[in-house]
Amino acid sequence: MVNVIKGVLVECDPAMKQFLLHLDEKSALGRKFIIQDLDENHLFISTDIVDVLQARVDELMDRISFPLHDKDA
Amino acid sequence: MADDENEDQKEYRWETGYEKTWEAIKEDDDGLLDSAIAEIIQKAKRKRQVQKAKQNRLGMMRHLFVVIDCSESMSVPDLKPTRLLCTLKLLEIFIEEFFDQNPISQLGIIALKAKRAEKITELTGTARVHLKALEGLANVTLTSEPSLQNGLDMALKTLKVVPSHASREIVVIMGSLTTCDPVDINLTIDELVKEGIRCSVISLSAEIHVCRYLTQKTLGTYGAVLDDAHFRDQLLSQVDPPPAAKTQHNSLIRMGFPHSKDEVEGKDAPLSMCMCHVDNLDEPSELCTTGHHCPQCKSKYCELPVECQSCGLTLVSAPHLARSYHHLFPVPNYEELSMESVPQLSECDGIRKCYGCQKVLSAPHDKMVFKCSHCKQFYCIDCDIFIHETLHACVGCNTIPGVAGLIYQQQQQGGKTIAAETHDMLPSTSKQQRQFSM
Amino acid sequence: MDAVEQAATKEAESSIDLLVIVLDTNPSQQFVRQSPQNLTQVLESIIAFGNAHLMQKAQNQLAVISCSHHSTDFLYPVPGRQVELRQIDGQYEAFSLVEKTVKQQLGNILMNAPRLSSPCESLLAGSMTMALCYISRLQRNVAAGAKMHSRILVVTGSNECASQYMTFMNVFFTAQKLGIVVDTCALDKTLSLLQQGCDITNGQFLKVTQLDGLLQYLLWVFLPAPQMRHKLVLPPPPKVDYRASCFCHRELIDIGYVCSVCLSVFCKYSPICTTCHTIFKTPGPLPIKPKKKKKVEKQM
Amino acid sequence: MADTKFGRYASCSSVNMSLPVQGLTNLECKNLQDYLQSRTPETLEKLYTHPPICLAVYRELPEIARQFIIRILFVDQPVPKAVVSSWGAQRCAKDQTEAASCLTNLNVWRVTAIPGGLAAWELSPTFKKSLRQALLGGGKPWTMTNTVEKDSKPRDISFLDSYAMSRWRCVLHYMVGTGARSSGTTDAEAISPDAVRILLHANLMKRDDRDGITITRQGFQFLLLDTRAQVWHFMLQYLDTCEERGIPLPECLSMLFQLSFSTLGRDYSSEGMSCQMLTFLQHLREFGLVFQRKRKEGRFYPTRLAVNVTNKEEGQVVRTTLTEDVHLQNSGYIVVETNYRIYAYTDSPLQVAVLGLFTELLYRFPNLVVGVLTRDSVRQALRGGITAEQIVSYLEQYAHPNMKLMESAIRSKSCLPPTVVDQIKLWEMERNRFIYTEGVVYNQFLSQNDYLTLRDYALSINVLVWQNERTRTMVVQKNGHDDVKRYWKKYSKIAG
Repeated sequence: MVNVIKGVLVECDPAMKQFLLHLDEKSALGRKFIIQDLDENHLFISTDIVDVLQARVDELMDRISFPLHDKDA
Repeated sequence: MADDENEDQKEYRWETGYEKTWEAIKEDDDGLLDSAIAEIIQKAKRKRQVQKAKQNRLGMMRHLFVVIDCSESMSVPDLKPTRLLCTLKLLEIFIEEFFDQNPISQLGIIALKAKRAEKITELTGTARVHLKALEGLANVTLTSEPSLQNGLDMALKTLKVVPSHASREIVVIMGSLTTCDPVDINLTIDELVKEGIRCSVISLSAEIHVCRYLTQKTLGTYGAVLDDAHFRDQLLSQVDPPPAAKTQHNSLIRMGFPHSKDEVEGKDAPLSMCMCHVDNLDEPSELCTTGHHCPQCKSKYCELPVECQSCGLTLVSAPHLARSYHHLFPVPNYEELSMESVPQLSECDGIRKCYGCQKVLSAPHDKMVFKCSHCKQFYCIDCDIFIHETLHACVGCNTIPGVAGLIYQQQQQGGKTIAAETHDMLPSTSKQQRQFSM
Repeated sequence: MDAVEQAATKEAESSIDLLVIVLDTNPSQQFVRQSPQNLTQVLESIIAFGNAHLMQKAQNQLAVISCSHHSTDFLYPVPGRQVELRQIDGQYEAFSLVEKTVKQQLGNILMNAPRLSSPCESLLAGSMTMALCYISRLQRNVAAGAKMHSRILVVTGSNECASQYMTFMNVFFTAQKLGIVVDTCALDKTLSLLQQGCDITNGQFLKVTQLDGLLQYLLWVFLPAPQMRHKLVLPPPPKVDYRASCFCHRELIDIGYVCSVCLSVFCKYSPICTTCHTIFKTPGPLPIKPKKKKKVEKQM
Repeated sequence: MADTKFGRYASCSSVNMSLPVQGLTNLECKNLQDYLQSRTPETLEKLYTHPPICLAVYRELPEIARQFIIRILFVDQPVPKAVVSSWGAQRCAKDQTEAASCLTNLNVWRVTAIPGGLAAWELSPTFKKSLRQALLGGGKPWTMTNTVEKDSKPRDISFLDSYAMSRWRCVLHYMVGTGARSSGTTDAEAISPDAVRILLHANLMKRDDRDGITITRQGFQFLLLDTRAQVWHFMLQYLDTCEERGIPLPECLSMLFQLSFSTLGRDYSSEGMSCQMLTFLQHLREFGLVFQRKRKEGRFYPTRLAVNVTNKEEGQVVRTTLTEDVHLQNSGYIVVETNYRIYAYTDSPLQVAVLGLFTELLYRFPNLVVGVLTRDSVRQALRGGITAEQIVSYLEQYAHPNMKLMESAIRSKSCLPPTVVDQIKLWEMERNRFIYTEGVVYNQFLSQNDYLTLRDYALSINVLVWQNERTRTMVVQKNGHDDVKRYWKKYSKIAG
């Protein structure tokens, strides 16, 4: 018999994927959300998490980005 | 030619034209400088074409060697990015222009590397070869001093054997302030003088006595550049053919006027290869029916002008010859007048317009207008410049039947008129003369 | 590749196309002498064609120059104020403006033209120089960033007079330099000079013999902008004969002698140049005798 | 990236926008073609009775199509397809088919059979008639013709321009005035309820129970369009609503195009217009497309806004009463430096507000605003659904003339510093490090066969997104799921 799950396929670079895995096992979004780990740049996750995830990723981006220029120079 | 000898000796390039420029700048009515500056620029533009000497004995078939200094001094970045790169860039433009303006001339390049001279390209009439060679020069290692003499000697060796009817020239682009020569360079200079080879020098650093001496002896021009723009002007001034040297013998040169074969026979010509690409590996010639066939040996070439590789006949087409005519018959300069002298047009409410571009002349911008002394028409400064630098034909003189052609007669001191000449220049079924009952 | 195409089309869409029509209005043209109505017919087609050009793109521009036997004048646009006109029928007012102005101007010109006793040439080359001046002015003051493509269409029924040879050549080379395309619509004879010009500037040369189809021909061959002509099937370029002809007998020659000073062409060696009176030094080795030339047909 | 054709019309369909999850719709602007193609043939026929419309349609056609039309315009019998296709070069067959289909969709020409059974193209008679009329004359004059008696004090172009812009800004001000108070704009000017209705209809603004009417994300994107694109989009929305306002569409369109074909700086008369047209005229007057001294006056001047409607590019040469061309003044006011600083020489609160959408404003002076493009500010805009493309194009089109000069000096497409442009695009890209596709995962197949058959089926109806043969796992699109399931049911029944 075959098993069927609805969700969202996420395609991303390995780095981002690792980040997702990290979030998942720390269940930093409150719960686990990865349904299946497909390959090094594909994940299958639950639909309802995406918004939170997107926000979280933006956050990460903010943290890892440096100001290009000081505003008052 | 006289003007070449008594070229002002005391005045140096960096002194000329730069005295009290601020006095020329005047505020216009609303206290802006723009118009004044524009004026200066246009004046300068005009100056250049006024200076163009008008004679119709020119060295039309030129054999020119460009001698490029490839010594250490060329790596100086005062011309951006470096002297050498800047030079090569400008040379590309120069070569294009040169063959555009002197279609039946030849050019060669010599590089002065580390005290010895090296011939980069032989004398040839096709721009492609030179442009490719220039690319190669871009990443040459620049070391030690140049040797002016070696360069001149090498050029001399080749130019000696060139048929005497051609005008033979050398243009040296000097970056270094010194030259390191085997023997006394004066010997070479005397030789050049004897051969009547015209040497011009463009110095990228400062004026050098030996160079100026060289140019004076050989009736060439000398220039030390201020910046790249000025460099460009200096270089491009070499595009116009020089006055025919005294020593230059005049003669008739045998030339072929090819035509696509299949006109002669009714049917299409057989597939064949063109000579110009046949031994050239990176872009081999493909079989085709079209092409220009040497009338003497029937070998095919895909582009003109070219010297037939098998029988040495110069192959040209009529337009190529025509391209050079404007050097011989330039449009005489217009006289500068104030705008008021332009008659007002009655039919369209008293406006004044430029005869060439139909522009409505208005007070501030075109203070000055220009009048052709033959057709008595008025032109705005832009048209004046356009006509003299690009078009080489006066609009009025060619549109108003009475004057048409006249203009050329008046330049001709010889009895025969060019108008008649050009008439002969190709067969015309219309022998009619202009008649009017005005 | 496709992206390139796309960019090209977009560029073509946004660029300004300037068309300058040089119309030969010389009454001594063959077709005018047959019947004066012909001229009006030609004029009508020209106007329609010009408007069709304006119709292509909002920013397209048009100029019409009349080259008559006594003068060259702009028929459209005329400097100064436009004629005030009111729309009288369904025609787009810009078009009617062109039509009115052209007809009005031409009328004036023909009115105060001197009567000509005998046929005389029309100075097409001169008119083209005027066209070039006009074009170069417009190209000078296009707004920064905007692109302008210009071309000249010569419509003539007169035979070319070789006295304009030099002017013609200067015009062609200038056009070539400025990237201006020269098209020619010959209404009577094949004009070898203009043919050369079209060839030099990659323009179209077309000979139209019956005037009835004129407009269709114009729309077919000359309306498409040069940038897009490769997309359409147009009449193949005619073989252009670039052979020079000697000054002495005005014969087309395969091999000739050129004066090193004034570049005049001669079919056989002579010690003195008949043009600039230069004395030639006799060539050292006598040139190899040109093999027997086959009978060369006369040009034009 | 938006494709070249609609580039100017901000057709934003970048990846993250098409997410199922944040499926917020964006502003999509139709050009004339799309608009007309979405009409019924009957309406088109009606439209084509008006020469101005035909003229406008003709100009919108692709190059080749225009050539085809002009060549059969004066041919009275239908032209065999073969002949028409022989007109175009073989290499560009693609363009030809495009052109042909476009003409068919627009119902400009149709297929007919000619004696001999050949298929042939035939121009729609109405279209042909009208276009000929526009080109050669004949027929009756367009509804608005030049006034007979001269205007005692005619209005010059500069006046019309300033008038038009001031009117149009009112509309825009209204949008930001209510929407973006934060970015220090003056209070909203009042505009007519009609205009408001259109804004709402176009959902550039939405009625919010909390604080009245507020601007939507589409609204913000709208602000970033160039003026003529704004006007065009706005008018399209107007036309949608005009029917229910009891104003017949064809008249409106033809009127609109007549205006766009009119001469700037010349006065026209409204005499002989139906009362609906007059109301339409009043609306146009309110948006600044025409200038009219008094409601009742029979004379009006079209403004640049109206004349530009059919132009493809902003600030293009338009026909004026003067022979020398006049370009729209004070269009460019923004200077962008490589250090991401933006100097905007403006005092208009609107322009400041728009800048505020994606820049961090540092200083304000009477005639100058200094801001800086920061990652945060740009991301802020991106979150608001504005694309990098839009930001860049906005900066480009309002770039200060001097920057444009620089462009002509060095051969670069954009007049903005490349670093800035790239960075903005990078900032957008970094938000799209994920590509989401809603789907269904199939795994734990019992046999390789089951897996393969199902996968191949999914592949055949191309709903397969991802698959791995080793792990016997596949992902199909959500919409494809049902088919696959059905197929699976059938298959498994047969199988066992």
